[in-house]
Amino acid sequence: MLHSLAPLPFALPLMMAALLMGLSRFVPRWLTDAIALVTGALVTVVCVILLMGSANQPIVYWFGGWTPHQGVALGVAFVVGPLGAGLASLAALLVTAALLFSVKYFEAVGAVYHVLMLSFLGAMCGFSLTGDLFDLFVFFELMSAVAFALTAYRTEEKGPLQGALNFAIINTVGAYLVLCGIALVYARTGALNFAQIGRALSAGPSDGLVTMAFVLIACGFLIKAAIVPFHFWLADAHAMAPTPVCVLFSGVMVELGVYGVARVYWTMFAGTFGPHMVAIRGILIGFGAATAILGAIFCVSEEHIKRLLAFSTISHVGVLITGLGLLTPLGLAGAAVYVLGHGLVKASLFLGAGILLNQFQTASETELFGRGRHLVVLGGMFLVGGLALAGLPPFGTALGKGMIEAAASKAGDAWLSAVIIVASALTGGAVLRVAGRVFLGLGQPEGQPDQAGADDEAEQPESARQLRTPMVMLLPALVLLAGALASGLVPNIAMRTEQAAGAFINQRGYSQVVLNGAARLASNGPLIPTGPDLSEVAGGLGSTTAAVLVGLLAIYRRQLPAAVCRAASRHLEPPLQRLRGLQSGDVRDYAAWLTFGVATMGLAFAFAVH
Amino acid sequence: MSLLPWFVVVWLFAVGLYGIVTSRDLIHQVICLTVIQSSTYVLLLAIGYRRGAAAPVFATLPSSSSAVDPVVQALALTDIVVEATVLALLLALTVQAGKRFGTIDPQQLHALRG
Amino acid sequence: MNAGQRQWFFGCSLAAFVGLLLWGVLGLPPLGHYRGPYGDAINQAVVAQRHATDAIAAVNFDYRGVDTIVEEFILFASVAGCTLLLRQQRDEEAGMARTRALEGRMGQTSAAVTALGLTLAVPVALLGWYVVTHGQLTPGGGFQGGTIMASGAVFLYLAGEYVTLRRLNPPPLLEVLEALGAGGYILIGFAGMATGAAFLQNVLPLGRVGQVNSAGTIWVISMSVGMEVAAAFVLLATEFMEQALDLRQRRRI
Amino acid sequence: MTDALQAATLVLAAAGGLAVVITRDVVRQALMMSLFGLLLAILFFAFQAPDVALSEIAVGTIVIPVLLLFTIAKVRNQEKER
Repeated sequence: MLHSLAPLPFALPLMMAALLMGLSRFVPRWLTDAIALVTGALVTVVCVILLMGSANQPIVYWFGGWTPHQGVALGVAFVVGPLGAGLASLAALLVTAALLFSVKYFEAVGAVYHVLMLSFLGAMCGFSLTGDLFDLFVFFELMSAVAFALTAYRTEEKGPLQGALNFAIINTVGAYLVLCGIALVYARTGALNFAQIGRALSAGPSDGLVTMAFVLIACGFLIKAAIVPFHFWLADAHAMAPTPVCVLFSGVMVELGVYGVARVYWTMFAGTFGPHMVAIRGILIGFGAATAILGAIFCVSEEHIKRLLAFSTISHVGVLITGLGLLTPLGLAGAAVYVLGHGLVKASLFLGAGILLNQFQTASETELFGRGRHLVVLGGMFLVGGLALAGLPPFGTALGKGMIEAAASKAGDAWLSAVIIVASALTGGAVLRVAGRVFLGLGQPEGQPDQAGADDEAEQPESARQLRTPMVMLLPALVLLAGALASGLVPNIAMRTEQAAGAFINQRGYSQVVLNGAARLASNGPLIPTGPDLSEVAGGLGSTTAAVLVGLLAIYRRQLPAAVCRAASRHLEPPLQRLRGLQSGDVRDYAAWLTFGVATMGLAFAFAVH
Repeated sequence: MSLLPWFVVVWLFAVGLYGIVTSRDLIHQVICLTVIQSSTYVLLLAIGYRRGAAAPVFATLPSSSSAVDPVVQALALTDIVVEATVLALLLALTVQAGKRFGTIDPQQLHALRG
Repeated sequence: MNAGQRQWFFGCSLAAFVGLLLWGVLGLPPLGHYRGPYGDAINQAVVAQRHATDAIAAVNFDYRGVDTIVEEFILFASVAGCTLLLRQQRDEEAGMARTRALEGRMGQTSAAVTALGLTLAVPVALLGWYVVTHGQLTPGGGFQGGTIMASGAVFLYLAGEYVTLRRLNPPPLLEVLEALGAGGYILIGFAGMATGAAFLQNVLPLGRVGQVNSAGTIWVISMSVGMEVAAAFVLLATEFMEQALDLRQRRRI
Repeated sequence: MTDALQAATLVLAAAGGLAVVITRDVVRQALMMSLFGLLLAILFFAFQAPDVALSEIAVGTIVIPVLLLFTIAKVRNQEKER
């Protein structure tokens, strides 16, 4: 019974998308909303059931009944494990929340919007659950195609169009990189099933072909995950996409890119790369740390709230990559918990930004100064969201971060804790600054709006203004924030995730289960449930305090002694301007950076393997 | 000869990338993307090719005789659909950009900066 | 970056990138030495297991049918996306301008082009139909045939019959057909589950090898894909055609 | 024979790709694109892939050029208006 639920997370939303498209001219808006919402909720339930059901043993589902014959897979399999099912659940939950938010947010939205959202959901679920390399690629492409269209939803404006074009061109090149990598893997192994490929590759050397295959596939996914130097498209697209869509981009799509790398690495390449693990760890951690720090700097120097949140996502992806890059079960588990906590917090903050945009027709912090004083609930939400982003225990973000830091210090990379604390303090502080200035009116209003702002035309409203914030807009945001709190309080979540991560990185066990139908995927041994770790709590409180300080400093920066101000602007402004200048909006620059990034990653791997 | 297809693949990918980076016209840029994609077709089909073997269509071929790999061909087929659709989306974006910006020169699109 | 800086930066990166790609592809076996096992396993099994003689159709619509579902939905979502992107424009310039534009367009088409378009359209559409229905036997199938059928419609458009066709208001019908094609594929998948088998497992009699309606679900799926692809491409052509037309009108005024 | 055909079409495809990229006038580029598509289709036949060749003919030489020409018509006229 549980087994036959496996195809539903992708098939159900896609079928409903087709249904809504066929009925689009005959069905009123409320019914379209209702059908889409019910579908989203159903998929969430199915994914959660799959998550529970696959806790001890992955569910292997062969489409068309084509079970492997003598170790050769003829068909396509879904391999549902706790991490994949968890991501699919998060995606489904966020889609449902975004759809609920959209009920009142878009006034004249056709069924096409719902069709695209449901297709997006199907693609994300399929991407998380599939056990086949080419299937992973087609789900990736579906996700991209839908995302391009959704980004340019407001076609009457320039910004979204350019954002969508940059997004589409860069990510399409990324997809071709992935496809080339897949072709190389296929040429070597004659297989497309992860498990079968993993077996075949483990038996051979890690030569140029294998190395480049991994580099190409990983770079394609990392472009989606927007790590430095592939990150340029993200800020353009996120700031310009409609808010409910941003929720999905930041909350789960970008994280799926990281998941793709993890899945590809551990099911296929971990065996052959085993002897070079130390060097590969260094590369991944390096890219992760650079992304975490640069993203945080961009984030705190931004005043357009949606762009600020977008840059904060880049920084947090950096943290995820470091967690993954430690290549240990604990690090991976920390990243998984962090995805959950961060996705929920970030989604709720984006919805909050959408409410602000809806109320005041602007997302500029300067223009919004002090105007949110009467929005008590929303203000509280931003405040709590900022603290959660900074890693306040017991939010899921704090737990995930604590686990990554623990894994880092176990692996002898304790300096990573500093990187993570800086990233959380800056990104959390930026949100706290927004909360303080917009909702509390702290500090001084700034005379002229930021000239570096992107718009040469006034930002157009995404939706007609509501006089009072409707409950259907506020409720999803609050529920998601509560979910972020709850995610840190699930009993034994740390231990269970670590167990799941142990199974996730067990390549040989994975192949056994998929190809030979072995009963159980053993993890690396029994784990002892641990209570809340005091040092983790202390670390979380520390980074939260740092974030509050950053926020206060940013709010009252004008009140600092004049000499300090001048010195700061003399030493900080020029490099910051230069960094921000790289974000030129010209897709040709981004393509050059993409080439540079792939070349750098490739050279790094070439040296690592030899 | 035996290495020629691989060189052609790399060449097409590089040439397409060069076109994208130096382009002064979005439509030109989009066409360069399809050149990159064509390199993936060549790669896939060359990988599945077996010297002297026939197409995997067994209507005219006794099924025991050797045929080239059908899987890469199925993948290439899927790839072609993906190409056409992504291209359509990009062109729709280009049409719209032409309306809003009055130009489709990437150098003169100035909605996002800083 | 200015153009010069970008070219230097890109040039160096590209050199490294090309070097790395060559390092990768030189690990490939020489051309013509495909080693299997996936393709060979399919080639050996396909006629016996699926009664289909075109192994590619069998891979696309059965062994790796899920890929093709997703591929159909990439097409489906792109058409929806194009409708979304090009929609507002049409609302802005709706009404008189369009009607006049269409009349203007009709005047521009020469009789020779009309005749050529009309003579091409019908045979091309029939050829498309043939290719769809024989996908499991000979090269072809829902995707190729659907595209060919759609090109028949494009010939009609180019022949200047767009005005006549526009009065029939094809998009709603096309959208329903497209949705039926895409949704139908998933329904066939669920049909497998309804009989207690796996998603997309064959539930129909396989028929005799070499017959038109053989190969069970492959044949049905090929038809549904053909319908979706044809409708989707005609919709796309319609969207872009309308964009191009609105402007010709303005130039004439 | 097959070898020679394959080698010839591969070389032509490499040249065709370059030609498509360096043609800066988009109308001519769209026509080059369609020729390039035809060339690829022949290449696919030479690699024993009639199914793929058929798609490439339908998509690369009909659908894509038609969409491209419609887009070019639209954009060109727009620029003229300004």
